[in-house]
Parts: sequence; structure tokens; C-alpha cells
Amino acid sequence: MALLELKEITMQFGGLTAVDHLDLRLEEGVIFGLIGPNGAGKTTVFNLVTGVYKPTSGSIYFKGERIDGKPPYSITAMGISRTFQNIRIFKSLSALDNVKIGRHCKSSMNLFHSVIPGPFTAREERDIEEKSMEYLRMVGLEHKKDILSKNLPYGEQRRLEIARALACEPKILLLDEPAAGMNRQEKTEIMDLVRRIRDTLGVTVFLVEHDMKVVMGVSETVAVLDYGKKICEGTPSQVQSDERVIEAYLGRRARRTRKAV
Amino acid sequence: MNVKKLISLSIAALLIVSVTAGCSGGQPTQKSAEQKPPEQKLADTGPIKIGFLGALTGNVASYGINTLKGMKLAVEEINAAGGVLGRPLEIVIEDNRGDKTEIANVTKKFVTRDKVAAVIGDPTTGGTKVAAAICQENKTVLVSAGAVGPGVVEIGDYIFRDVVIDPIAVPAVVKWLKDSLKWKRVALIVSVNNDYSVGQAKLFEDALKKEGIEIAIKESIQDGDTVFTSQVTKIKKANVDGMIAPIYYTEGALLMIEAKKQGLNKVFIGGDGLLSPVLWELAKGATEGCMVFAGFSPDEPDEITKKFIDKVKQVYNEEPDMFHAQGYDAVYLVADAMKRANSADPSVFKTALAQTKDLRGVCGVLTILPNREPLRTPINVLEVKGQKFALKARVPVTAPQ
Amino acid sequence: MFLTQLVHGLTLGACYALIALGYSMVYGIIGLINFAHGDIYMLGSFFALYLTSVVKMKIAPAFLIAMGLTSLVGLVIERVAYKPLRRSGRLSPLISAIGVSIFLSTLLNMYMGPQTRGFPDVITELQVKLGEIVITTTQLYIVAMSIALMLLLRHIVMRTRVGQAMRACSWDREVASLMGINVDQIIALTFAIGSALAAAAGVMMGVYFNAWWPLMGFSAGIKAFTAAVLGGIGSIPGAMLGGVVLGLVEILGSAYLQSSYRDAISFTILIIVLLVRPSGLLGRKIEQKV
Amino acid sequence: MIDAYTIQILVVFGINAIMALGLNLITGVTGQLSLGHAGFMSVGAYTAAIMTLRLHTPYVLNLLAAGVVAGLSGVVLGFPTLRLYGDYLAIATLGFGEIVRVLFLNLEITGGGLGLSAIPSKTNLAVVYACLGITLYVMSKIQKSRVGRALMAIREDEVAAIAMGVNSTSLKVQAFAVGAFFAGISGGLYAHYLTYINPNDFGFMKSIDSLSMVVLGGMGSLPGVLLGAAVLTYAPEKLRFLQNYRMICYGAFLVFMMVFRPNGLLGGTDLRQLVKASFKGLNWGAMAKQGARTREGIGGSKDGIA
Repeated sequence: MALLELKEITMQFGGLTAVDHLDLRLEEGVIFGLIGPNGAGKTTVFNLVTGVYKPTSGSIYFKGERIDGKPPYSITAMGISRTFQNIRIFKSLSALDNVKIGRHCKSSMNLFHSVIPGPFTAREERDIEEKSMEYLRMVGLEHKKDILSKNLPYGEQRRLEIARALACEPKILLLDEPAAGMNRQEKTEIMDLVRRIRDTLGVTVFLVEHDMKVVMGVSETVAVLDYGKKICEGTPSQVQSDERVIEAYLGRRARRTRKAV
Repeated sequence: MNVKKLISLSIAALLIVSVTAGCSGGQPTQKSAEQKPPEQKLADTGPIKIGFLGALTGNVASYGINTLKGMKLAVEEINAAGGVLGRPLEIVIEDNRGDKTEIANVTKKFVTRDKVAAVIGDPTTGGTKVAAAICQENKTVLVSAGAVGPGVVEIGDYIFRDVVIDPIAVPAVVKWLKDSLKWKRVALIVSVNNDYSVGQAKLFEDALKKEGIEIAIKESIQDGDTVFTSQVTKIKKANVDGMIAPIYYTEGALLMIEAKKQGLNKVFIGGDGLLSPVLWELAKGATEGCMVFAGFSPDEPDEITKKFIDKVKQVYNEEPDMFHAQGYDAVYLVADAMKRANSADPSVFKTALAQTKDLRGVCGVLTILPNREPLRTPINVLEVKGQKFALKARVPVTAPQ
Repeated sequence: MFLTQLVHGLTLGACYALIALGYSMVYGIIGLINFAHGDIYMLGSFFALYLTSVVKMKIAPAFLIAMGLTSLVGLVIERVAYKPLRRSGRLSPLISAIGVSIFLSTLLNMYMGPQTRGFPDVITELQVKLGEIVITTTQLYIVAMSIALMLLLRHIVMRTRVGQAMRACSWDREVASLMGINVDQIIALTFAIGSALAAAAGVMMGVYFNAWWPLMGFSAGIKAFTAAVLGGIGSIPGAMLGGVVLGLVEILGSAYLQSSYRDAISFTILIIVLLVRPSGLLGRKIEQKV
Repeated sequence: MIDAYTIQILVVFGINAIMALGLNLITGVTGQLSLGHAGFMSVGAYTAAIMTLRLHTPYVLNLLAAGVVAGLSGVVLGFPTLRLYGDYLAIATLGFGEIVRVLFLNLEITGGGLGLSAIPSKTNLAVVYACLGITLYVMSKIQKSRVGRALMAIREDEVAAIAMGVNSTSLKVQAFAVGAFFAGISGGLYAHYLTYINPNDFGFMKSIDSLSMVVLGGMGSLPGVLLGAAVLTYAPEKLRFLQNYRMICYGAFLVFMMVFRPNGLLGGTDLRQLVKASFKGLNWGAMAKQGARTREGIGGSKDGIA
């Protein structure tokens, strides 16, 4: 049984088909890359998996359970968490608080618990604090825990967002262009981090990325989207040599260039 | 964890205390001067303080401002004639914006800081009730110039008012409408967010029922409204003999303009809330023939009233309305009681105040009944004629059994 | 009876639309819930009252001068109370606007007294009779004026360079300034136009209802806010539509339901409309970009 | 040393602060602009008044009932309207406040426009400050808890909060319920303090007053809200010497305060930071500055103009 499976997923916005009869299977423990030219529908796939959008047709299974149509927060609670293309950390909260919010679905204190103190709540709060620090440490931000997250440099904000997503203890982590806007040094660090996440935590990683070097360097399986359709899937080397992929990237670019001229 | 919590809470508490310390530390000099024992204020020869309670800003400012103008005139006259018990009167003025919390604040300030002998106001019934509870508790006399609704003097034996009270006036006026004008079918208009209007409308409903006059239609407006089109259209369709409108003059004038626009040529009658020159200043003839019942009559006045009207015109360059008159009378009512009791101590002169009998004021003759409600007689029915109120009838009233 | 009520409702709606237009414009461009808009409206009405009754001016010049003076005041207010707060969230300018509102209304309360004042007879009132309905010239003026101003405003915003700059500022101020637009100037201009529109509304309403008082802006401000939101924030035709719907609901609601429940009826309808169309009648759908 | 006038101001401050703290949870912490908070206060005040006048129930029970009924009304308002965002929500809450006011003006049991009078005077300084203490305790506990962090996450970025597993609708309703509960308590205290209530006392201006307290003090910061309530309760009284110019100056004062401290007096600082700051002898001003937040999220709907 695949960990995550998309069957015949179609998503239409008005007349525009963003995702077109897409089938994807992610086995547990893989690092799976999804690439494609701009506007190919990669982020839409993430939004479909996390429940932000409800697919026009088709179905999505997670651990064998159908999840499309469920509210996003309960999908997260089942073990799918994500980062965003344009960083969406909680800007005026400290780095530690950001990660603590990631622990939301792994803790259960409700309104009454927070007002009426007890050994259970104290223990849970301590657990949240310790676990959150662990994830901060994992991304190398433990010394910046009290800094407001909006004051962190860009690369650290990205890593903080990953730590926040990990704090949910997901089975599968969706990373939306984690290396965007980073320099080479930072990109290498991110690739290391992704590998470490899978190797030490055993989390399956589902990656959307623009940067070929990053995707090819870290993924075990890569799928290519073009106009919402999957045109190719395989190992990085298989994909890199596929005609259709080259055409989608280069051919289009060539056509576009001609048009612009 | 617990220690942290304690600290954070105590910091918060500290904050409050420091803020409030700022509050009380505000006027140290004044306070030390006023922290003398209460007997002192009654014995010495300084001015007798009267607190003015009313709004000078906000929605009900026009009532407060005019009440204050009336009070100022009375105080000037009394002081010019040597004051009360050889001491001059002094008005302590504070604005309350018509806000109940501020009314409570101001009243507390009057009774504890200024140590006034009496509080005059508030012109609204609701405000008076808030202030009355405080005055009663602090044993300071309160005379409301304007509170006509029920449940005011019941608050305690320090609480009085000098108005035409509706439970006495309304039945008399309704009887007069039936006997003299032969009204059989009326429309009743009430301003739902005005306690004066709601209270008076209820009394009208009872009295009309008792006299067998049919209420063909009951329409609601709100204070602050300018649009009355749908109400007037409905009233016009109801085909009535006249409209009973226990509302205030601004809404009254605008309502009558709309009525004239739509060709509703029937007469409006309302209480002293309508008694203001605003009626014709605003309505340019649309209010012609409109009737108002009140204790105060600018037409065919007696000596005292005429003098008062002239004075208001001379000092403020305006026609007096109900609030001028009530403010003026309230000061004289208090001064009269102090003179008879030969004391400015509220606990003493309140007894004299309760025994007031046939006191001539600008609003007619005032007697305080045994239940401390005022009885004013007669009730004047006035009619708008051009730019003035003309006396149409005098309706005598007697104390209820 | 129904037609008469309908005419009254439309007139009242046109009045609300007039106030809402300026409100919605400022709102669309700087996203400020301008609680002082009602008081600017009151001020515009005051200028006209002063000019017609004290200076004995005719209504047409008084109308224009009032608009001019009010837009100057609008500029000053923007400079003093809102400009310093442009980068500090949305609630701080809102509180600042409340401060301005209290300031203006109490200032006028002090100088003019709280009493309601009527306008001199500035418009010769003629009546047009169509069967049972009676339409007055003032009503016609108001409806015509609000339609004309709406069209003018829409033209300015959609068809002129200034309007283009305004729209740019409303989408993204930073990008607009990078494109060489003087954002400060555009916002100031928006305020000036918005205030002038408020003044126009104030004069028309003052004349129509024959009433001016210092606190008249309070309820007008709430009505404008309601009409603008009902129509869809920032949408100029929306403000117009929202105003008309609000006016109709108020008049017909008090005519056929309970007049004492008038405000409750209109707000209930507002909430129902928003539940069905969460961004107003003509508002653009809020897209939560993920 | 403390006379009745001072006590009066202190009581009014306490009642205002409880109400503002409730609103702070909704607006300051959760980021939902509410313009109808006085509606909740009104529900509380009328609940307490009707219970005491009709059923002669004990004071403490009245207060509790005031809070509970107001809290329930918060839930009732919350469920349908919390699907709305930004200013659309704001106008819906404003509408709620007005609907409550009009309803109370028309109902028989609330005395309509006459209001309710002769409510027993029970509220005193001790009771108010006990309630304020409880409110502060509850609020500081909530803000530091899992729920509080989730609420702040909703304020900062609702989409991201949901992606972190936060059920934002449910939590927003809870925030409204708790905020309304305390507004109800403050309404109950108010009714038993002034002994007379009228629907017009809980109009839009009252909602705006408490919103001003929250914003002026610094949204989301408990000491900030306390300070805001203190300043805005005290300022109109302190300005009395200005006589006729009082409210003019008050208006100018509001503008000046906002221009001078756009993020509120203590914007962005929380109790914990203040405690630490006071221990370490740090500069409070710097602390506030570091914590200063821009609050673009609130009511933010980029609609443009068309």
C-alpha cells in the first residue's frame, strides 16, 4: 500500500484546468520530487493534498484512507504537513512559538485545561517545549528561539518553517520550493536537511522544486508535470534524459523566446 | 511556573495601582482643602454649591445646555438679591455627555469632592435615576429638572423633581382632547429610543383607552432620525382626527415637515418635549397649529414668567424653551426650601422641600405632594401660531387620590 | 402606497449612496475604515448652511465652495491624523479617525450649539405627479446627483491617469511607488475627492431633510460604512447599489414590517447578504492565495 | 485618603478593563475585528438585571449568568458570521450590536426604551477587582497556552495556522465565546453598579470605546490593555478642567496618542517580557520597540477599487 496516492485527480478553476487526471503514488520513506515549468500545477497539487482545495474529480488516499474533502486541519492531524512557497511563518511570534504551534495537533489541552492548571497540562506544556526545541535544534536555530521570526534572515525563516512543519510529527512532509531564493551554500544545507529528515525521522518527503540541481540531487523519484498532466516519472537520471521533459522545458522556452522576439 | 504566574499577576496589579495612584494623586491641593469634615461646609459663610448635572456635549446636549442657562439666570437673580441665608449660590458645572457612567462619575464628584448642597439635573429620566441612587446614598438633595418618567422620587427622600409629571398631566389632556376637540381616532407616535417618549406614550395609551378614543395606528421613530416618510404615509392612510406625538422638538419638527409634504393636514399634539422655538425655526410653517401641553406658557404670562422670558431673550438672544424654564424653577425651588428651613444642610432642608406649597414659578404654581411628586397647575395647552406659542386652553389638574 | 414608499426608498437610497461613494473610495485605496467620514459630511453640510444662511449665497455656488473647503479640511486631516500611521496596521488609523470624529463634532457643537438647524429655502420645490406618486424636484436632484457623481467617479478611477495611479496604490503601494507613482500625492488626492463627495452628500441631505446638527455625521458614517460593505468594499457601483438597497430596506421595512425594528431589519438583511455573498453584492471575491 | 470619587473612577476602570480584556482576546489575540462588543455587555447587563428584578436571584449567580448568557450569544453570533473575513466580519459584528440594541428597545421584559431601574446596588470595588483579577488570570493563562498560541497563529496567518492543524473556525468561536463571557460579566457589574440600564447605553460608541482601549494600550498585550483602559477611563475625567474644550481635547488626544505610539502604548510586549525586563533591568522602551508589531493581517482584504 502506498503512503499517499492520487487517483485521477482533476482540478478546474473556472475554465482553466490546473491539474488534469493526475495519478501519483508515494511509497513510504521516499524522497519524491515534483517538477514542472511555471504554472504546471505543482502548488495546486499540494493544495489538493492538504485539503485547501477540493478536487473537481478523482480521489486522494493517505495510508489507505480517503482524504479529499476533509478539512485541512484534520488532514494535518492525520500526518501530512507542509511548508509554503512564499514563506508563511507567524511573523510577530518568536521562533520557538512558531514551532510550538506546529505541536498543535500533537497536544490536546483545550480552553479549560489552559485555565485550570494540573499535572497533566504542566506535563504537556513541558513536552511541547522540549519537542519544539528538538526540532529547532534539528534545523540549527536553537540559539535563536526567542527572536521574533520576522527578524530572522530569509534562509533561517525557511528552515524555521520546516521545523514548524516537522513539529506535527508528520508521516509525510510537503516542501514547496524549499530552496527558492537561496545561495549555493544554503541550497546544500537544505539538501542535507531534507536527507536528514528522511533518514533520522523516517519522514517521507514530497518536494516541489524549481531548482533542478536540488531536485535531482536529493530525490529518489521524480515526476514531471506539464499543463497539469504528468508527462514522466522515474529516477532523476531517467527523467533528465526523457524527450518529453526536455521538450516541456526547453522546447517551450524556445517557443516562448521566438514569440517574444 | 507558579512563581512566574504570581510575579506576572503582581506586576499587573502593580500597574493598576500605579495608574490609579496617578488618578487619586491628581489634585492634591484641592483635595486637602476639601477633606475637611462635612459640617464645615454647612456652617461657614462661603457660597452654597449647587451641582449642575447635564450634558453639554453629545446627543442630549441641547437639553443640558438650556437647563444650565436657566439655572444661571436664577442664581444671578438670587445672588443679586443677597443670596440665600446671606450666602451666595454657586453652580458647579460638569459635562456628562449624556453617558450614564459619566453621570455617575460627576455625581460622585459633586457629593464627595465639591460637597454640593443640592444637585440639579439630569434633564433625562434615565440619567436622573443613576444620579438619584448616588445622591440618596450620600444624603444630598437632587432636584431633577426634566425627569418626567416613573420611578424617580421613589428612589428616596432626598429625590425631587419640578416638572409636570405625566401621570397627572396626560389623563387631563386626553380628557380635554375628547371633550373640547371631539377626537375619536388618533395616531400615536413614539420615539423608541427615548425614555421620555416611551413613558409618556404608555400613559397616553392607558388614558386614551379609558376615555374611549381609538388608537388607529401606532408608529415608531427614533431620536436622531431624519426620515419619516413611511410613518407619515401609513398615518395618512389611517385617516385619524389627530396625531399624538410625545416626542422631542427636533424629530417633531422634521416629522411635521414630512407630514406637510405628504399633505397630512391633521394636528399634532405633544408634551413639553415639543416646547421649543426650534419647532418653527426648523419647520418654516409646517408646524402651524401644532399643540403642546406644558406647565410653562410664554403666552399670556404672569409677572414672573414675563420677566423670565425677557431676561432669556436679553441675555442669550433666544426664546426660552422648557429646559430654560425648568432649570430656572429648580434653583428657586431649592433656594425657597433652604430659606424656609433656615439651613443649607440637605438633611434639614429636604423636609422643607417636601413641604413646598403653592410656589410661584415660571412654569406655574408648584406643590410637592405627600409622595414627593410635584403637582403643577394649571396645564397649559399651547398652539403654534406663526413664530410663537399661543395659549389655547388651561386645563386644571388636581392631585390624584 | 407601495409606489410612494418605493420612491421614498429610492431617494433615501440615493442619499446613502452619495455618502457611501466617497467613503468607499477612500476605503478602496487605503483600506481605512474612516469613522471621520460622517463628520466630514457634517462639515460640508455646515459650510453650505453657513454660506446660504449667513452669507446669503445661492445654493449652486455654496455647494461648490462647500465641496472645496471640505476637501481642504480633508487634506489637513489626512496629513495630520492618517499619514503618520500609514505603516502601522489598520486599527491605529481607525482609532485616530475616531479621535478626528470626536474632535470635529464637539468643535462644531461648541461653536454652533447642539440644536438642529434648518436650511433656508434654497431650492424651489416643484412637484411632479404621476398618478398616486408625488416626486419633488429635490428628490430628482438627489437621484440625478448621485448617479452623475458615481459615473464621474468611475470615469476618474477607470479612465484617467490619476485613476490608474489610484488603482495601482490600492493593489500594492510599494510596487506603485517603484513604478514612479507619488503615493503620498495620490492618497492625498483621494482624500480630497472623498471629502468633496462627502460634502456634496452633506449639502444635498441637509437641504432635503432640512436639518443640520453637529452629530449628524455619526449615524451617516455608520450608514455609509454599511452601504459600502453591502455593495462590496472598494467597488464604486457597489457603493451605489449598497446605498440604494439599504435605503429601500429601511423604508420598506418600516412600512411593511415594524418601524421600531428598522435598524434590526436592515442589519439582519445585511448579515444574510454577507453570508450568501461574503464579499458584498458587487465585491470581488477574496481569494486566499496559498 | 481615597474618596468616593476616586473609588468611582477605579470601579469604572475595572469594569471597562474587564470588557476590554475580553475584546482583546477577540481582536488583539485572534485578530478578528469586532465592532459589536457592547452588544455582549448589553446582554450580560440585561441578564443580570432581569434575573435580580424578576427572580430575585443572588448577586454572584446573576454575574455568572450574565457571563454565560453573553458567552452563548457570542457562540450564536460566531457560528454564522465567522466565515466572514476582515471588514466584512467587522460590519457583521457592528450589526449584531445594533440588532441587540433594537431588540432590547422593543421587548417587554427589558422595559423597552424606559430601561430597567431599581437594580440593587451590589457592585463595589472589591467585587470589581476580584473579577478583574480572575479575568487577568484567565487571559494570561489562555495566552500562554496551546489554545492561545493557536489563536495568535490565526491572527498572524490563518491559512498557515490551518495547515498546522488548527481548527480555526472552532477556535474563533471559542475566542468569541470567552471574550463575550467577560463582556457579559462586565455588563453584570455595570448593571448592579449604576442600578439603571437602558439599551442606548450599549450603543456603537461603547463598542468603539473598548476597541480604543485595546488598540491604544497595545493589542494582545495584557498590561497594555490595562493601561489603555486606565488612560481612556481617566483622561475624560482628568480633562474636566478644560470645561467646554474637554471633548475637543479628548479627540485630539486620541489622534496624538495614535500618531505618537502607532502600535499602542505597550504594543507587542507581554507580561513575561515585562517581568524579565524588570528583573534584568532592561530598557522597557527598547523592549516594546523590539516587540512592536505591524498588524497588517487584521481586516486586511486587498480588494482594490473598481
